[in-house]
Amino acid sequence: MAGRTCAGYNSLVSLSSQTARVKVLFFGRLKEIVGHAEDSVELPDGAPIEALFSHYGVNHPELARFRASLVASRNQEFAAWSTPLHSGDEVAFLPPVSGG
Amino acid sequence: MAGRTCAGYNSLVSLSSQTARVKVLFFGRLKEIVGHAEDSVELPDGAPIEALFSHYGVNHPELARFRASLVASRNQEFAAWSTPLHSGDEVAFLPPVSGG
Amino acid sequence: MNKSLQPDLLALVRDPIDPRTLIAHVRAAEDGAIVTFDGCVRNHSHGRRTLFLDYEAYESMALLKMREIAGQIHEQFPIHLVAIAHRLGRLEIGETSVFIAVSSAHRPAAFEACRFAIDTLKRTVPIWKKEYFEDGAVWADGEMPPAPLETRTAKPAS
Amino acid sequence: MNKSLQPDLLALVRDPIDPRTLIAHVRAAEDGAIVTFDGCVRNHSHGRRTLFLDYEAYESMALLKMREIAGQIHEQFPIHLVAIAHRLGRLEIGETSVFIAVSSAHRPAAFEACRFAIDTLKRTVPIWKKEYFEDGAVWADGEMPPAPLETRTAKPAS
Repeated sequence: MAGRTCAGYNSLVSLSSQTARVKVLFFGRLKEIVGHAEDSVELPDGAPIEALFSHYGVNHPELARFRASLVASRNQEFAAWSTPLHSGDEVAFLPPVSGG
Repeated sequence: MAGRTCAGYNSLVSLSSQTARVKVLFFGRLKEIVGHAEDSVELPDGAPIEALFSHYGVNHPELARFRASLVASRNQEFAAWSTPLHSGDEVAFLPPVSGG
Repeated sequence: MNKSLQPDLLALVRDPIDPRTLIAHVRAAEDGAIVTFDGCVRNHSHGRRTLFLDYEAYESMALLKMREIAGQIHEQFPIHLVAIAHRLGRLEIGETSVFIAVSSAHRPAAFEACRFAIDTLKRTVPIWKKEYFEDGAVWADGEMPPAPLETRTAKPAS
Repeated sequence: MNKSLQPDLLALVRDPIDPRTLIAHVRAAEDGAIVTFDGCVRNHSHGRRTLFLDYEAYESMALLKMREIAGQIHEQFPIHLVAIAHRLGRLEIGETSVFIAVSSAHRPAAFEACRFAIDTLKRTVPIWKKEYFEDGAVWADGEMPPAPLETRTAKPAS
């Protein structure tokens, strides 16, 4: 799965736009839905986390059902869905946590 | 010290009154003042704990200083100073507790 | 039901307390949380360097009061078991003077019951601590147990 | 000062947690109280018999969040040290999944900090538990970490 382009946003990339490669992590229930724990994705530089999540919704429509209960992180910090992504970022989609 | 009569109350004992023998325990600071941990005292049946304490005040006037910070017990239960005593009772004078 | 099979453990001891014994006593497969309190001898008190402590107790009454605390805990909190051990005699710096372990299916009850146990023990259990410093020894400031109300016999003014 | 000599201990481990290691880590001669929380695998969940659990974590972020909790504790409570270990992988009934030890001169801070630590860990540390029952396995209902506010870029209506 690594190396795919974030298709849904290709249309937003102007010819001069830079792209960003980000690492994506899935945990718990999400890992089982997506089928793997880690991915690498190219997307337009500055695209929001929301866009990255929508990208996975194309192949896994059932993800939409979990959107409201997920929190996203960027570089190991909880991050708003509007957070813009840049090359080298590590993004994770986190189901409700149940440690302890 | 065992076997003494509770002198301060001898005058209250009418000829027909019964006497009661009680066991008395001292702890912490009080044990050091009175000079022993245990005593046995005869006093009029039904005399209050307060009277028993006053009895020790005769030989140890410094006890009065601690009266306000003491709690009494009768048969291993906290007891009011007015609690009447009967033969076989075990009375203790308890300084502020500092376990833990 | 469990209580009759494996009751609470309440003890006054003169040898060092082994927390594992108390924890093993309260721990069972139905428990999700165990909270413990370990009261240990500090090397200082009121700004002075402590050398060691000496604890004494009104033992028979102290055990009754500890059992009362266990009973109150079971009434007030949905816990499984409690174990309380208090040590007596001379204790060196760092040694455990009191250890409390509470087990429960869920953590709020375990925390609240353990806190209640040590707070109540410090107010109501007849145990006294003498603190030894370089320049002498003092009985620790303690807490007055809740005294029963005085029921005064009315007396005619004379 | 003590913090630089012997910092807090924060760990994710795959082998059984030994509470003694964590307690020894936080215990010092200046401490009068050590409160511990032991979270252990219950044999039941929502009325069903649990067989075993499997924990997974976003390890790098989980350790950062655990360190944040330690920092918050030191800011909010006058404690000495804290040690937190969470186990990952398969855990059997009765085994410890998380252990927290907090040392302090006095007990209120130790109780409050320990409670704060486990409550916050359960809300904010990215760890997930899968519960295995006789008739299948489910990811445990979890808690949603506090999400950052969305800062929407204003867009012209088109």
